[in-house]
Amino acid sequence: MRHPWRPLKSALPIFAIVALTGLLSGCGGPFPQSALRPASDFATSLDDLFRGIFFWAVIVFVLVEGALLVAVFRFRDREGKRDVKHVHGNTILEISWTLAPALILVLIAVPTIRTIWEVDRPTTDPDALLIEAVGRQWWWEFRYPEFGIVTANEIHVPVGRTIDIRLTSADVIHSFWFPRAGGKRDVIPGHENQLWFKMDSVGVFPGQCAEFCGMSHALMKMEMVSESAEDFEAWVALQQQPALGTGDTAPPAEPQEVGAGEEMPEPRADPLDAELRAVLDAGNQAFLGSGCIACHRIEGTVAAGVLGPDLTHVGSRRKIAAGILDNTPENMANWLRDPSALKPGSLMPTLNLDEDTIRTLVAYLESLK
Amino acid sequence: MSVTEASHDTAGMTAVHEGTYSGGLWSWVTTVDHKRIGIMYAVFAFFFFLVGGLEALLIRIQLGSPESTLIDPDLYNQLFTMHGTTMVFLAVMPLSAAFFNFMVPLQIGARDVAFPRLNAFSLWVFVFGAFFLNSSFLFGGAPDAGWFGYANLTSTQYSPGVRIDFWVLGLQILGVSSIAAALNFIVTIINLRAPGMSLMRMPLFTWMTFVTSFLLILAFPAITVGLVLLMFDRTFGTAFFNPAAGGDVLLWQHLFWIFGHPEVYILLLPGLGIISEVIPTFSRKPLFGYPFVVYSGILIAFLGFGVWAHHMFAVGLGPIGNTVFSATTMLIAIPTGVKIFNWIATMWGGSLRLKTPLYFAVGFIAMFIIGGLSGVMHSSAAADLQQTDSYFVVAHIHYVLFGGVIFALFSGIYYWFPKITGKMLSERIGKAHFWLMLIAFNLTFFPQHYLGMHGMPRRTFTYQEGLGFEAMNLMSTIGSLVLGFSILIFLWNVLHSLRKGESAGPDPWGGATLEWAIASPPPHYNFRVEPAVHSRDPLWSEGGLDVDVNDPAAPEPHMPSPSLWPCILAFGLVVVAIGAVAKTLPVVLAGAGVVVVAIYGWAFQPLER
Amino acid sequence: MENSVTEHDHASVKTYLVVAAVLGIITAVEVAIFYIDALRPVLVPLLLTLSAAKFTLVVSFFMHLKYDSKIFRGLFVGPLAVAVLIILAMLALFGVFGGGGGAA
Amino acid sequence: MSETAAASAEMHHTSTGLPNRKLLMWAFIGSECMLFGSLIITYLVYRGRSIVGPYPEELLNIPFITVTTFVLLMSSLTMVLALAAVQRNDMRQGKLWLLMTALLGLVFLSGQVYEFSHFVHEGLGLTTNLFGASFFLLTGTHGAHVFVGVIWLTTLFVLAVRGKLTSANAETVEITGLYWHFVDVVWIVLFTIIYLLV
Repeated sequence: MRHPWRPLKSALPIFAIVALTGLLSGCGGPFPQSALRPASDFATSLDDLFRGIFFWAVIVFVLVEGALLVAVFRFRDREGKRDVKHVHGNTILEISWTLAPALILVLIAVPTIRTIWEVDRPTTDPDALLIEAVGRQWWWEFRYPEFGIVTANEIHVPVGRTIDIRLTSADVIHSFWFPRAGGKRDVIPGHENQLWFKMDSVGVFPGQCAEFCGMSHALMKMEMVSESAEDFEAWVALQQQPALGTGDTAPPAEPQEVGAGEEMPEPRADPLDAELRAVLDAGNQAFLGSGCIACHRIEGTVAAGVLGPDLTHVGSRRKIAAGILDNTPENMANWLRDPSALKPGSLMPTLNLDEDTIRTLVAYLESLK
Repeated sequence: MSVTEASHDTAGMTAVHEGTYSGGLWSWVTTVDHKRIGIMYAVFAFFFFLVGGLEALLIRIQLGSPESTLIDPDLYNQLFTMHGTTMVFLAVMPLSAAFFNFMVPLQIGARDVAFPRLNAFSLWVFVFGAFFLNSSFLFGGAPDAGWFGYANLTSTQYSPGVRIDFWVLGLQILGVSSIAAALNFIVTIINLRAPGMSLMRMPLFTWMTFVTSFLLILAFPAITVGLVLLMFDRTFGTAFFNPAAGGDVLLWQHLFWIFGHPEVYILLLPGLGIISEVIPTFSRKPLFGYPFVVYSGILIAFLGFGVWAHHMFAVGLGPIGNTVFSATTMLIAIPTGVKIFNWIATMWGGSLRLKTPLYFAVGFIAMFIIGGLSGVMHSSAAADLQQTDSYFVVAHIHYVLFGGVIFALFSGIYYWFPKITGKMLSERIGKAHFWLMLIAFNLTFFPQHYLGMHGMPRRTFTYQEGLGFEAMNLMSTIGSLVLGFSILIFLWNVLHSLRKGESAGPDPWGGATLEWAIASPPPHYNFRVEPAVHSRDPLWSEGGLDVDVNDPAAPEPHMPSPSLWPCILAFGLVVVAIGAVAKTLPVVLAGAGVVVVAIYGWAFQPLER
Repeated sequence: MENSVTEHDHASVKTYLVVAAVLGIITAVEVAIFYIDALRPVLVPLLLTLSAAKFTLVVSFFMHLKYDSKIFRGLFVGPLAVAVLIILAMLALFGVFGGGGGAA
Repeated sequence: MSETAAASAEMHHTSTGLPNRKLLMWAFIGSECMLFGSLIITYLVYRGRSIVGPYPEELLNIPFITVTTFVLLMSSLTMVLALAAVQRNDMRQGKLWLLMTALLGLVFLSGQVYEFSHFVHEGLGLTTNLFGASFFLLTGTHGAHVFVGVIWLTTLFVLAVRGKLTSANAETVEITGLYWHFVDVVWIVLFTIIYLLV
């Protein structure tokens, strides 16, 4: 008995480290992509379910780990061998520790099944806004059939309206995940998957691909802009306009319906100053002449490629390169210089453009609001 | 190791065991002795454990800071793919196989396995297959589509080159090894038990080996077929996984997980068996509720075949599928809980000797509970939509496979090292190893629960600043480095103890099972006289064994002769694989020729000369 | 219950011939059924039953499972049951998919 | 093959009294159930999902395959007759029935080769559509098993001719038979699933 407390003392580091790890793990916020901060009905119901299960897990954890520690400390032999009764078992105990977990599992299973049947069925909301999301290596395409809009990596949704997302893949399996909008759903070639939710707060929410999809899987990000109905309508109106400066090369777009009249931001009659006009013309020429049109589309021009993101309103987007870079002229220039340096394996080739062309292209693309 | 050596081992146990491992390299290549084969399994498996660990450290170093450029994504994807593949197929499974090999014949009172040469074949197929798979690093890069290799990322369109071919053929080869070994152990355990050892008197480790062997023979064919489909797609241009031609990429996921989930129990059950041996020995008390522990193991294995789609809750199986697979998955928690309760009840009222094997066993239970509880969280299909493919799952599998299986395997190593080598491992270093490993393990993996819930997807080579992932990733990386260091402490313990360790004697722990009745290391024939068993704990019961199993007066048993054919056959298989990767028919045919010759050579070579 | 392990308690050559004849007849019946339009609605269960009967005959008589140790029976029937259950589960899963995913 | 387990059988009379190798074969057959099960899953999942022809109903020749099916069934009969003969050490009959079994297996294989080449001639290759791929893979895997069986039987026949196979090796013949019958049983299932349930 020289060291009566030795086992306990030697166990102290583990208590310390568990406590410390637990404490430290919480820090580092503000976690804009956290599933623990639900911002939609879908995310909230998953979060409620998780919290219920977590509650039971904590109880079981405390009881069982507690029993284990008590057993170890209470029955460690102090002075050599203690008399041990050779018990071989106890049927009543066995039955009870079979039934107790079974009971807890029932308490977990009931809300689980209820939630499954709530979230795994198609939405019944007739007013739902349909959005088609297409996963591609390594960016996202979003289509709004209701408005005829195509955009990339940035999805705008009105708060409080059911969003019905149809998921398809153009190449390999991806997974669509905005943690604060709800659980993920795989995006599978040859299948159409579905996901729906109703955002309950305004804000910008990051998301990203959650199924390993090749080289730059980590860089396949996206953003959701959840906004008021008015802001959303304004955005729609903007997106429905043909790109800036294309009005004279293309027939006027169809009449706008969605209350766009009141704030037409860029009238097409030529109030553009000569400088901007020159940039647009030069950029347009460069764009058309550099092979960009093979993959990209700009509404109203001859650029009608479908392999890369639609660039009609690229200047209006918050980020470029699938959510990894802020949409600044410098980043855009870097991207044009060598896409693969920013996104390894990117399908966009290095075009070996001279700096002048890059400058005009950047100016042109950034003007496409 | 043949009859001619009989002359010098009449002196008794010490004289005999000197000869157990003697002989040059050739004697190891041609050996059919289950003990030598077990040791070779252990050495190669530990080597690949270090390789897989190194890959993990590189992964963690890359993730230590946001937007790090230390490792490019191409290499990173190879590293995480090979880390998973290596740890599952080249480290944990063969480490378990090492224990199957060394311990099962001893525990059932047999002189070897039922098919000693088949056993050597399993070993060499594993060794050649493992080096074949890793040789891909030298030829155009290692596999990089994940250890789960989801179609259609693995198609030639999205993964040109030979990386995936290495993976497909490597896994096929390793499957041959596993199935051959499992068949061998099934027959061994059914048929070579000592008189009196009924199934319900078998040691728990032998029981779990038995159950695991059935999982192996039933799970591997599913991935074999999946891999054949993939190979056909890649080599001949079929469209099994090509959506454009009607193929369904989800078929791969189903076939993979019909294998993959039982595979998890293939990794886990041997560990549960080890714990069920260590805890009674160090509690000086028989296992509480033996039949319940046995049946719960069988139940876990059986249920393991009915839960595969819980890896696919996000693919859109529909509410019925998700409900069914949620329910079956939750059921598994019950037998798992039964095991844990019985272990605690075994310690309860016992007289615990706090030796290193027990430390690791208790550490195992503590960590496994955490892994089990996060497992229950995944079993809820709806809640899992947030967790799946996030770092939460990474944390879960490491609590089960590292906190669980690796701790259990270390418990087994500390427990049986004296039996295998005749030397004790140092307790002092062992406990340092334990504490450092336990702390570092939690530091590495506990924060990953939070990372996952805060939205960090797994299998990503980097993460952007501003998502709040920085601190926890750094913590995890620091933990992993310490974890790596703790493994070095263990290595030092082994090297130190092999030279200077205390002599173990036949039974250093006062164990109850048959392996402790003979010398350490055991003579090459194990039991000079066949033991007769009358109870579950033969060495603890009154009267013990009827006979002196080491009786020097008894005639020395004849043992099978060494054979090179198993090694040649294994080599032939790998040559076929090399030819297939290189798409060179003559090499394939040459390999097939070697295989045919080796089969006939083997079949017509007498087992004993 | 059969007696378990009596050496060479196998069927006689006559039994083998009878079993072979029955196997031949069932095969003929199967093919005949296939061509009878009136039986179309029950074709699947009928054919599966007949083929299961052939399966059982070969396994019990030619492979001696009827006479042999219960251990062999366990080694075969257990895995067979797991395989059949997984096949059925997969068909159910893909049946659901055939309605949903296929329509896409 | 006959010696594989001799030593262990000698050191222990086995705990169950059953031969090691027979247990091995049955356990192996259990594993094969899952192998063919997975292939059958693949075939059934892709049934009716080919997007170009030729489709099964245009190609499958039921009368022809019924004949080869019957041949394979009869080879099971000759196999048990061979075993019965070897067990009573009637090696003259034993040789005859072993050879017959191997020959019937060869007839079945020839039928399969004919069928395959006919399909290819009709425009169904391995890569034509999902039906082609899953059909050739499933029946081809079975055919490969038959092929291995034929080689195995031929080896036994040669041993018997050389006088090296006697009733002492009845266990070897029995195990060969187990394999052969299993391959037959698999075909019973495939015949129904592929040909009759088109």
